[in-house]
Amino acid sequence: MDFLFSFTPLIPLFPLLAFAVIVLFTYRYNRLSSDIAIGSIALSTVLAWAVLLATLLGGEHIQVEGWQLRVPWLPAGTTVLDLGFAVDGFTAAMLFMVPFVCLMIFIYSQGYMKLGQPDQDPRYARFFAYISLFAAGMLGLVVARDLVLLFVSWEIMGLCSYLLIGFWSFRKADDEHHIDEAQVIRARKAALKAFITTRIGDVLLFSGIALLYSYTGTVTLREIFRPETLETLQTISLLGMPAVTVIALLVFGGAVGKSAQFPLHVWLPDAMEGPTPVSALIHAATMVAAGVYLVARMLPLFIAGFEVADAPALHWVAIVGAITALLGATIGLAQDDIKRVLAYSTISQLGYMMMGLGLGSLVAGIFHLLTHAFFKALLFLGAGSVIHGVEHGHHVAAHADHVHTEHFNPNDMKAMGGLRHRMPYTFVAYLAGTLALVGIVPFAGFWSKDEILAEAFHLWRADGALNLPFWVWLAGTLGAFFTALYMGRQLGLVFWGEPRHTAARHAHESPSSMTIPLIVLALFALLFGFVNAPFLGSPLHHFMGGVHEASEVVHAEAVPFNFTVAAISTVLAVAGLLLGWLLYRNYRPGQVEPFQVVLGPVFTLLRNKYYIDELYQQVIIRPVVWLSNFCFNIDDRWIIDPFVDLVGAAGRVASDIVRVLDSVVVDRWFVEGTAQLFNAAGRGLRYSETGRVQNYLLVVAVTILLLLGLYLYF
Amino acid sequence: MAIEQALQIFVFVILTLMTLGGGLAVVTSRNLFHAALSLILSLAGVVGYYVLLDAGFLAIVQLLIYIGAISILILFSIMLTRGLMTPRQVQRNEQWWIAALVVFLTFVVLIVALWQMVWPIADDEALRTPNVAISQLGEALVGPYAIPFEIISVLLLVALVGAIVLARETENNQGSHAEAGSSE
Amino acid sequence: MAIPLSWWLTVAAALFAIGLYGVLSRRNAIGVLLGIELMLNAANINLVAFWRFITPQALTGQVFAIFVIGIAAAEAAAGLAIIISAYRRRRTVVVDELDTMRW
Amino acid sequence: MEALIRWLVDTFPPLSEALARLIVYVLYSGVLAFVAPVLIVVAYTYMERKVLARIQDRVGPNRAGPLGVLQGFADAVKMLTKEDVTPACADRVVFNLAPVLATVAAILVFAVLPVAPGVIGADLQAGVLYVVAIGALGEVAALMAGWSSDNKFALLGAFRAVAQLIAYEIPIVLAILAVVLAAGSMQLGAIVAAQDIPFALVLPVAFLVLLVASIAEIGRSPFDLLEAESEIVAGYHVEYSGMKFAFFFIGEYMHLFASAGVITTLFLGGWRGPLASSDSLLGVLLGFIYFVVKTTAVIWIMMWVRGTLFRIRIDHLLDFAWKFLVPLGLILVVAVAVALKLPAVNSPALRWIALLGANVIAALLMMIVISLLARRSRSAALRAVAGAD
Repeated sequence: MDFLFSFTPLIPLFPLLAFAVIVLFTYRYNRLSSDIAIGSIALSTVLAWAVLLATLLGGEHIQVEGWQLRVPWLPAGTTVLDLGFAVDGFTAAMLFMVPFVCLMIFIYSQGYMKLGQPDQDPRYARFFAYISLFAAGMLGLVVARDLVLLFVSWEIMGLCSYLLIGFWSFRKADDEHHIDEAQVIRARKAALKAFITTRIGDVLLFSGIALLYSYTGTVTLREIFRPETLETLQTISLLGMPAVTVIALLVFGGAVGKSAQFPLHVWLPDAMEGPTPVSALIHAATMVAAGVYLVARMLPLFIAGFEVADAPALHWVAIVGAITALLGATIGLAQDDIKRVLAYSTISQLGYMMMGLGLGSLVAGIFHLLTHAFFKALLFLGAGSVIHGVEHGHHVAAHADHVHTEHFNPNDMKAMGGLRHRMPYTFVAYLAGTLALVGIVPFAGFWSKDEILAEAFHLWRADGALNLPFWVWLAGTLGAFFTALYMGRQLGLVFWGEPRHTAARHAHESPSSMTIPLIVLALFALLFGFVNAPFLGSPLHHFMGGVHEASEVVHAEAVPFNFTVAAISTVLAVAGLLLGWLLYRNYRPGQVEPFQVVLGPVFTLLRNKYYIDELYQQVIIRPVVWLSNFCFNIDDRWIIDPFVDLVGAAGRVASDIVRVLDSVVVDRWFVEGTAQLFNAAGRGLRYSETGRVQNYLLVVAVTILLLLGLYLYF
Repeated sequence: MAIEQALQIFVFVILTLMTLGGGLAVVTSRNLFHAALSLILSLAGVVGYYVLLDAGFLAIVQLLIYIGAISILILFSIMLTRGLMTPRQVQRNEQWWIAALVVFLTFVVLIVALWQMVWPIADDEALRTPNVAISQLGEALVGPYAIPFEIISVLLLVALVGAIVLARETENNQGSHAEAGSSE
Repeated sequence: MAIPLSWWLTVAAALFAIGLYGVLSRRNAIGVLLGIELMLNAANINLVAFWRFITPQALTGQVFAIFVIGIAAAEAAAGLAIIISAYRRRRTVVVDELDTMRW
Repeated sequence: MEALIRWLVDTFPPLSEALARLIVYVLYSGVLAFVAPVLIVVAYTYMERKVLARIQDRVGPNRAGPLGVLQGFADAVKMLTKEDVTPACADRVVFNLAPVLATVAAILVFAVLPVAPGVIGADLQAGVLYVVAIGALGEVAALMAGWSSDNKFALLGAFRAVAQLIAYEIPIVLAILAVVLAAGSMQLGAIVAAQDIPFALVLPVAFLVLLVASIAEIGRSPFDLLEAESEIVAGYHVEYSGMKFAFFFIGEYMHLFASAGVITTLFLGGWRGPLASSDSLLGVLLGFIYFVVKTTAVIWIMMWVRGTLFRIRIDHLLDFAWKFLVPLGLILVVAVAVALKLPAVNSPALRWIALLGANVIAALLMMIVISLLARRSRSAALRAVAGAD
């Protein structure tokens, strides 16, 4: 069956081709375009599963050593930059999930973008081109053998997320699609925010890769992870730390940006401005998974850092993960937008994955990534279905009343209610997703979340003291409770109670192209957890656990099932779910929220997301804007006045000596003189921005000359 | 062999005069058209260099692309934007003396480095017979260097399309107007 | 070869310096482009000279020289298109006056 | 040439081989640069006048010498004695350089033409490419002349010239590429040696493309837009007179001969013919004669075209190049490449047949496309007419 591996390069290629074909040729034919996109991802799925099959049959050798294909890309002197493909157990596990979830989302999008209906999205074909490229990026990332291809795919995803989050920024205000000017601007800003925020991470990642290349002379992952190479990296000292720690932290920086970890998580909730399938794609299968995948892939680097440094990068991963998990879960309690709740839930779940990886357990983190992909895609698609139905209901209601009601936000949960009767399939699927997310036996999320918590618990007990694993475990368990709480609230608001708005009363079930993916994903949310269920012998551990087996800190063996941990988290989850549901199922619009009653000011804090956006606004964005304005103002006020004032002051020196002391020394010198000093500085500095390219070039030339001189002669 | 050596040096000196003289004329000439023609002279000198260095194919490619395509393109654009260029216009900006200083220093730094360096020159036998058949070059381009080669092709295509889009923006509007008019 | 490697490199360095001067001091955008062409050619002379003297059996030098020429062609096409486009909008090709980004 | 060098070394012992080589090549280039142009211009202007006269039912030159054979010399004397005018606003240096460059560009092509067995200036590995590259110098010369004259007709002529030359350079390259594929070499000597059957017979489409494009490249009727008297007076050399004009004139005829020579070399077997060989002086001479005869025949076809067809419009001219010749050339190159790589092609005879087949297929494909397009534009035109009613 090894011949199946040679299909690996084709897996990312098909969506890429679909992108090219749609953009170049079929962009005028909507149905054809979406069919091409779906067909290509379906082909990729088939191929990916074939590769998975080959890996399964290939036994331990293939699963650990892996298959690889080297594609020499740019021979440059003695080194050759490669662009290769590789498959091992880990990759194969990802290959099971990524294309399949993408396929479900693609099929769903066809319904969501209203193919063939009068209000079909005007840029329908383009949408499918973008998501195809997105999928190609993620698949390329997964099968990459070298950092070059990995980084290229990474950047493709960055671009696509920008394009897709801002997908509705090109629309004019438009009644048909419920789009107003403010939303267009929001979409634009959200796209920019996502792009710039993840860019911070990308720069870090790129510097990490560059450092790796400069120290090891190779970009091939497997060669980097050879014990000799890692040992060399451990001995080199950089910035007072071993180089390997620095590189690992840089790589983790990239993952923090992409996977929306604290403090770079701010872009993810705003990314909700894109169409809902995009949210599902970003949150489940592609974008945010990439960061976790990257950290998991690079785990040997982190481990190597663990062995030599005092404050190892691995701990940072766990700490950041724990913070993020709690942060996301608590913010999720206070949001009204159905998609935003899910977005914060994603952030929190990503925190769990990072926690798992930070504890050194590759399998726990990745297992949660896989299960999460299924149930989060399900939840998002379900949310999309709800929005779709409510929007439709709004449409119907507006027509029936013959009045155009005030602007209506179809995402607002407080305007929903009672939808379990109107949208039964969506409800059932959504319920399955919720149970999986909350972690109720036997849904997928239970097994994966439990494994992370068990891992932490196990490490804590092994040591005994109140060490890092203990705090991680505590954060995880608390997070699980909050997760259940906000999901209960959401269920109560959306599906129970009386309809709280005419739109909800007129909502109806979505078309089958949307419900079928929901049902399929619901099945996976129910059953997928068993691939690593402890009582089945944790098959996933055997499958992919050995990938990084060279390092000792990575736990290839499964932690034994711990009943205490499972019981605690399950009880908390059920309690949270019930509490949320009870408090909110009969909530009436206009009422004070039950949580607000209980939590008071804390609720406001949560509602405003801990003011992190505002903090960034104050601490980073404002000063920059202020500095610009400062320079600008100085410019305006400088030119003549101070001169006149100085002359006048000189006159006063002659006429009034007493006032001289007072006004000149105090006022002119100290007060205005200070101002003038700044004026002059600003004035002088602003000349550096001449806008003339040749001035800049001259600076470049001088710099290069200096560097060259330094390099050659000193 | 003495004659050949003498000839080579003679030719080298002449080519250097062409190349560097032409180059100086390119950067100092007040008349831009003359500057472009001097560029051709300079590039022709480089063609000669390639011949001297036994890179015949490169010489011809240089002739074809630099003189045949790029220079013509530059001459064309000079004519298209020529309304502004009275030949007597000052052609250098205020920072030229700093530039000259920096450039001179760069040159000195490079030269000193070049002459201090000991180059790993190949042994004499290999030096005498470097004749590379064009077919070898072609095979290299579609063999080990195939991917960069393709990338260059794509780059050229993109440049071509981009140049067309950039340069005919205004015409495009007129064109769409004309279409709109005709369809009514 | 009657001419040693260092001569070639010297000539190339001189041509590069001349081109750099052109890029830095020309007021006319097309003049700047001319300077860039000179610099690219200087680089090419170096590539070919190194190929001839150091690795005459490997083709890397020549191949890269060809790539540089190809890139130069693309650069000239795109650069001139930008210049013409700028000329259309601003009626000038003087680099000093194309300073929209000025403070 | 090698024979001549050997003979020199043998006869004059003090000569080293290098020196003898130097002498021979200097002499050869002297012949190409100073003797050939005069002969070619005199001979072919006379021929052109006579041929055109015959086509137009006139007598042609008949005063200077018997049957007017000395007409060319008379023209030359007239040209040289005319006043040499330089416009006041002209850019003198460039103005004076342009005609020289035009002539030099035409002469340089001869450096790689195998005019007789063993007689070739330099059998470059990339000889074919060299021919194309040198053509660019002519464009530069045209631009220089047009710009420096400070005359709007001259400038327009130069623009036209360059647009036309660039447009037609591409089909030329494509046609040549077909030959290169068939011959397996870019060396002109090797291409001649590969033509056991003249390529014109096995690559007729390429031959026609090259012929048509060459006519355009040297700016002869029906593609003589760059000097169309009725539109832009005389194009880029409108301001030239006397000796400098003579240079352009020489350049034009040299270019004509060179292009015909290239066509001969690439498609008509060059100097090949019965008994032509590099072994004996007679064989060499015979080869040279074959070459000249074939070249003259090509030139005659060009003159014939000139006498028969009318000038076409500039946009038609460019359309013809970009929308007909270039696609045709592309199809042809692909077809030839495929034909040569077919597994069944394993004997010379099969090779020729495969090549011919490729040509036929290319021509047919192009015809089909053209007819489809024509039908579409016809029906569009019909619809437009119907709509107007």
